[in-house]
Amino acid sequence: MDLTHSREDEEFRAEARDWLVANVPDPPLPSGDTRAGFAAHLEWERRLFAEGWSAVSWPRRYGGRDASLWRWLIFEEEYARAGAPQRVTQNGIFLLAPTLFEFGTAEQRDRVLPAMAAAEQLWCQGWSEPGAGSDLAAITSRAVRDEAAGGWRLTGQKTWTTRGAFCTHLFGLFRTDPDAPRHRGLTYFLVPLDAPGVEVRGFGRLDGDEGFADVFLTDVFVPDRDVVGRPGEGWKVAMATTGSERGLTLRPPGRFLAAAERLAELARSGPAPARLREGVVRAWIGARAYDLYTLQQVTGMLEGRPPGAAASLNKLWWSELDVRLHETARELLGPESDVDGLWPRGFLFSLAGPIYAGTNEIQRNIVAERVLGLPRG
Amino acid sequence: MDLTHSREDEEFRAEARDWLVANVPDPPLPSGDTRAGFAAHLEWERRLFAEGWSAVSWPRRYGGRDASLWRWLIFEEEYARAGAPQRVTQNGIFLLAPTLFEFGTAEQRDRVLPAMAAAEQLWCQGWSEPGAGSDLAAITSRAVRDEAAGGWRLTGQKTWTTRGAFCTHLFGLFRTDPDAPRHRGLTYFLVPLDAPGVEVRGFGRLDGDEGFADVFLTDVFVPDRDVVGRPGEGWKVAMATTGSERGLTLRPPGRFLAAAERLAELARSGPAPARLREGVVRAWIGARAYDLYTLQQVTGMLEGRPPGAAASLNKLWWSELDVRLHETARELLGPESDVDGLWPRGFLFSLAGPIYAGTNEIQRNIVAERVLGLPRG
Amino acid sequence: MTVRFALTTDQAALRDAARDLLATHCPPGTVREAWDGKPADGLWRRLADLGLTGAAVPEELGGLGLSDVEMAAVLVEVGYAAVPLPVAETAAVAAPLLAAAGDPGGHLAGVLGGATRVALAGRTRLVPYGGRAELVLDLAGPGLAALADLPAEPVPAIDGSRALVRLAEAPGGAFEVDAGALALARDRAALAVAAQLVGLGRRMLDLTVAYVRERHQFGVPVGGFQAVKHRLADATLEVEFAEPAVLQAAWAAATGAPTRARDVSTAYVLAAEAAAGAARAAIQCHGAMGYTVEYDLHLYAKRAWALAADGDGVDAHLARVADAIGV
Amino acid sequence: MTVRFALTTDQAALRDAARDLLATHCPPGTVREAWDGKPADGLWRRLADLGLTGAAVPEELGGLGLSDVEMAAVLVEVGYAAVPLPVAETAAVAAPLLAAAGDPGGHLAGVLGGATRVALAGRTRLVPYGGRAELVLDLAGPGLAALADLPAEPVPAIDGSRALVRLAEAPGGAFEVDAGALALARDRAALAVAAQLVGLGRRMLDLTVAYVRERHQFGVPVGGFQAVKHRLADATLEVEFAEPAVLQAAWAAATGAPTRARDVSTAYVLAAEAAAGAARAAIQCHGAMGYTVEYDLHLYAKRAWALAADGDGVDAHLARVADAIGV
Repeated sequence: MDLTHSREDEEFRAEARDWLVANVPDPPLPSGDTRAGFAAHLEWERRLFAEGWSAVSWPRRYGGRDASLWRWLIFEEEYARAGAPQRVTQNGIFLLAPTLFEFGTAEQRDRVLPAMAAAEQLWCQGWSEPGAGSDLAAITSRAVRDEAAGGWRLTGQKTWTTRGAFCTHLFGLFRTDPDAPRHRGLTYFLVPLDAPGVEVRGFGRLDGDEGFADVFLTDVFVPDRDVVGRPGEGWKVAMATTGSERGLTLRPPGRFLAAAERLAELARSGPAPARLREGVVRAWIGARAYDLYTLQQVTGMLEGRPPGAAASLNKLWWSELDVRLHETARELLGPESDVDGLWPRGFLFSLAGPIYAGTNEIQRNIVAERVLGLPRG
Repeated sequence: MDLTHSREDEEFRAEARDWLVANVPDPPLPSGDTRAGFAAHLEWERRLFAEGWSAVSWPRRYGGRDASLWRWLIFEEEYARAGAPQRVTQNGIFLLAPTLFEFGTAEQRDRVLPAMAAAEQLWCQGWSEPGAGSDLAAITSRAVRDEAAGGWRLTGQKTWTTRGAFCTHLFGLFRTDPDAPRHRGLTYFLVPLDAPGVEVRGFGRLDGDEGFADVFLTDVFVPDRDVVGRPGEGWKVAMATTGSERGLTLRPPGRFLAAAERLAELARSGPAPARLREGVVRAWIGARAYDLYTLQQVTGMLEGRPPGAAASLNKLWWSELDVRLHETARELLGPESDVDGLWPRGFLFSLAGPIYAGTNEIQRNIVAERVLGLPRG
Repeated sequence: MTVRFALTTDQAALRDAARDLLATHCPPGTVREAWDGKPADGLWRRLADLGLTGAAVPEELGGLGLSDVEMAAVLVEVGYAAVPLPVAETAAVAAPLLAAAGDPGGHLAGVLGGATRVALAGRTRLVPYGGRAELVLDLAGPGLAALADLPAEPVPAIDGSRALVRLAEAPGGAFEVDAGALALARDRAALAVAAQLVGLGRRMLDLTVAYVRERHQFGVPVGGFQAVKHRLADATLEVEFAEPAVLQAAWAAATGAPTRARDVSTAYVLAAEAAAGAARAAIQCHGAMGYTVEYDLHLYAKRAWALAADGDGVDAHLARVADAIGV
Repeated sequence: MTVRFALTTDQAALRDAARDLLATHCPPGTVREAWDGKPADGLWRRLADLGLTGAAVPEELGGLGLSDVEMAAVLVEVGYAAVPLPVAETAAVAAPLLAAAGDPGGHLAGVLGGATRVALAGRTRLVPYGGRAELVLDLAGPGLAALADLPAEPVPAIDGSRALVRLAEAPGGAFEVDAGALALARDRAALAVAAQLVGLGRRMLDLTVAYVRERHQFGVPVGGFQAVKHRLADATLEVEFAEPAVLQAAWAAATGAPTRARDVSTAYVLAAEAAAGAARAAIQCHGAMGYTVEYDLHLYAKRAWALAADGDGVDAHLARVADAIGV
């Protein structure tokens, strides 16, 4: 049991902090989930990449720094503390990239990862369909084999695709064997959004951003080299990604530590009733608990103990914490909470936490069944 | 809309209050769910009866005062405010009696009700069995027809029977037609506990009282005159009783108004952190809301609007309120909350609220299905 | 005479008339138009024609002479429809206040006739409906300020339907009003929020129940899952128990009961938390659909959040109850 | 050297030894015997033989020289078993305090050898285990008081296994101890409660999971109902997230970290609320069975409530965190 970072890791922290303090845009960028904001974010992403901060935990050959998980956590902590911009590349870097590291070919990694790190390829996820939200296995978008052309022809509709209207590529599941059972017969594809037959239509989100899209595919050709993993094994591949989405990689604890600290600042900035000050303290305690749980989990991963359903516990904790934290902020703001701004938008965004990446109801099922061994009911 | 009681009803209140102030035992009686306490409570019950306060809403011929529902609420409010003893006759007066008023014969009413009001017949309920708790229709205790003797022979085990070891009679469901579907083929019986073949064994409860019992029945003869409603229709009869148990009659709001007031006194008696003072205020608000909801419901009943699933809403509200109220008390007491006494026992007893008379999970199902029309899952 | 906790036939008839009118003339599309800046003048005209603007003004002054009880029942419906107009502010708060104060400034006729819509200034000079009202009142006291024609700027809001503005300067030009009348007006404003929140809570639950009965996942309706059923049952419980408290507080306001402050605050706390819980449950049970603005739910959720933010907040009302019960 | 958030092999071995010993020698029956007034002397002997009484005392003074981290890990197991003896008070609080203070009163040898069990006086002169201890310490400060042989009366308790007594008079006969050592001892007492509450939470959940897998209603295991599954999942979440906070606070205490007070209080709040939530969920998911004393659940629930009541309570710890983060 040792909770002190090594001197080298602290030097890494200092380097990251110095760079961030010098470079983080001030005033903050507009939301990256609007068309105008997205452009500003791309510039930021390219600056990050140029200085090697885009994907610190990746191998250097793909644009990373070979940073350990500890350094990755440190970087994320400093990133959040500095109030640096939301990562509009996150679906690629935090969801697709881990999948490619585990299931991709060397050719795919070489082709996709550096372009992704450089924010040249911008990836959105194509999981949900109108009839397949929580029930991901209900996917009906299909891919039909085109043997002559050496690939597949994709047809169907993906929806609730975050930032889909601003991205260049989509990764997602399509049904390649309509006769196989629900979870079988799905295949994981990489699809350029400028391919013939793709149409993307943005639509609005609760927080006022335009950052959702419907993606319609009509007979879109995708070559074999853009299949990830083996045909028919897309569910397995996707679940690995979904694990990342729920777990550590999407929501590093630094984000909540920083949010709790900002909430404390908000409370200090004016008179706050005891109930709301308690809310601030609880938010801080919740963020701290998440941080410590993560340290325990990372230690386990580094020592070869697989996290298992811990990703579901993780997701339940941070998503409920995030809602409560922003509810406290809203009450602290009083009438000003109806004025468009960072906190009110953060509140609206927090409400998506218990829904996306597998609703919290699904996560509780997973905990009950896989951790506690309760029957599937 | 008028929330003022009539002058006559206020005179009734004054009469009740004066009598209670003059007669309520001080110091309070020991728990009626222990053998020693039960005896003391019987004396109190008989004093109530002698002065006509035992069952105010009943017709005079059965020992009541023909009081309206409003006067009944007023009496209960004053009873609770005066800190008068728990009613050890309540299962008879509040559960069996309404059933007899609706389904009983004149002979049954004449025979049972005055003796019940006088605390000569002491009734416990015989619903639960080892295999039938929330799932009441799973009852396996059976009654076999004895045509020659003009009655039935009962065999089986009832459990979690409150105060069963101190009572004289039991009412409950037995299966008379083993071939009928689950909810059919049950019959509602009245059983004297001194009948040959009955054995009662008390056992302990979370709050330290001995007030639970197993009741074992072996070939117990019950004559036809002790069947309530028609043979095979026991489920319908029992559900009417269960409705009373959940609703208005078991938990009049006066009880929670008085408890919230006592909680406020507890908070005033020493320094209380803001969080706990807030808990007191919320308990008061919750009790008040329950009171007002009840007034609305009683008005509806008097005007012929049946309460429907409102009994389930009622039960959810008061039982969750009661737990929170006592949790606040426990925290206010600090170290003293581990010392046996009224508040700690009240806390333990409050935990039974969300369980008995149909668990709150069952109540939420009822609200979802009958009020909201959601599918049965 | 004895207790009767229900609307009279007349009261229920007025409530039903408002409900029917709003069902026809204030569908979700009308709220959406208000987001786009349309003033909803036609709807206001219809409400004025119903007599609503003068409903709480004595008959001898040209109103209908109705009480806070009728107003509360109607405002539940106004909340249910998320009417994008200052109905509560004008009809339930300003009109009876101006009438009681002897019509200072001479605005009453305009209010009664429907020509003058009244908005209320908030704590931080924010004025909901400021862009859609002819008169702005500040109830903060000690005086009452009529703030017509003050410089104000539109403010981008989370609830985009209320034409929110911020006054450029602190309120001035006050004229004196009896402190008791002002306190009553503030309680009426809180009560009006509570009543609308009950209606909004019910609307969000209705939308959600309809959705989860239709939406299928894993081969069954989402509404068949116990987690969804129980969450909606709990949210229903809170809304059902808030409504009687709102009606009782209205009765207390109408009858001058000494418990008015306590009762209004009790109703406020119950309604505010019921609506917040209903919004949370509704969004969660809708899944991603609840997060899209093409769907109607957000119109009602954002109104609920905005209304709850307008006033002094739950803490101030908890404190008033605490004072009343001596804790 | 880098971060490693896990017990060392040695630490885990000690924890496992304690766990095995308690599984064998402190089954529910042992806790029940303590309710009947049996002293559990045999169990104490075994724990002393394991070296536990001197575990946190430096080796040069005859102890094992282990840190707060090992103690916390072991105390989770002590909580899991609801050991009806002042293990935490003696081994994790009193022993290192007496050792650091130069053994005032000369009790250390008795403590190390297992002859002297130490109880802690609470705020209202209540002493859990007072009827089963040879020495009573009062950590309230400014001094440290040894209260052996003070007149005390047994008190009927909700948790009947702890031989609760109340001292007849206020503590006297204080001897001075360094204020810092006393503050550390108080933090260790709070931390010991938190660790035991984590273990108790886990025990209650284990009992409940086993029960709802077996218990059938409506033809299926109760544990298959989503309401039961989700309630237990939420309770598990809280216990799982409390444990790392307890271990971190122990590490802070062991290393003299300046954040100790904040970290102990963070752990306390998380553990206290996790255990309370687990108790509530466990009783509810057991139905009527959870309400019977013939079944074991109540042994653990009552211990959890009693432990959480011993100290300063959640509010005091929330206030310490508030101070630390400046809110």
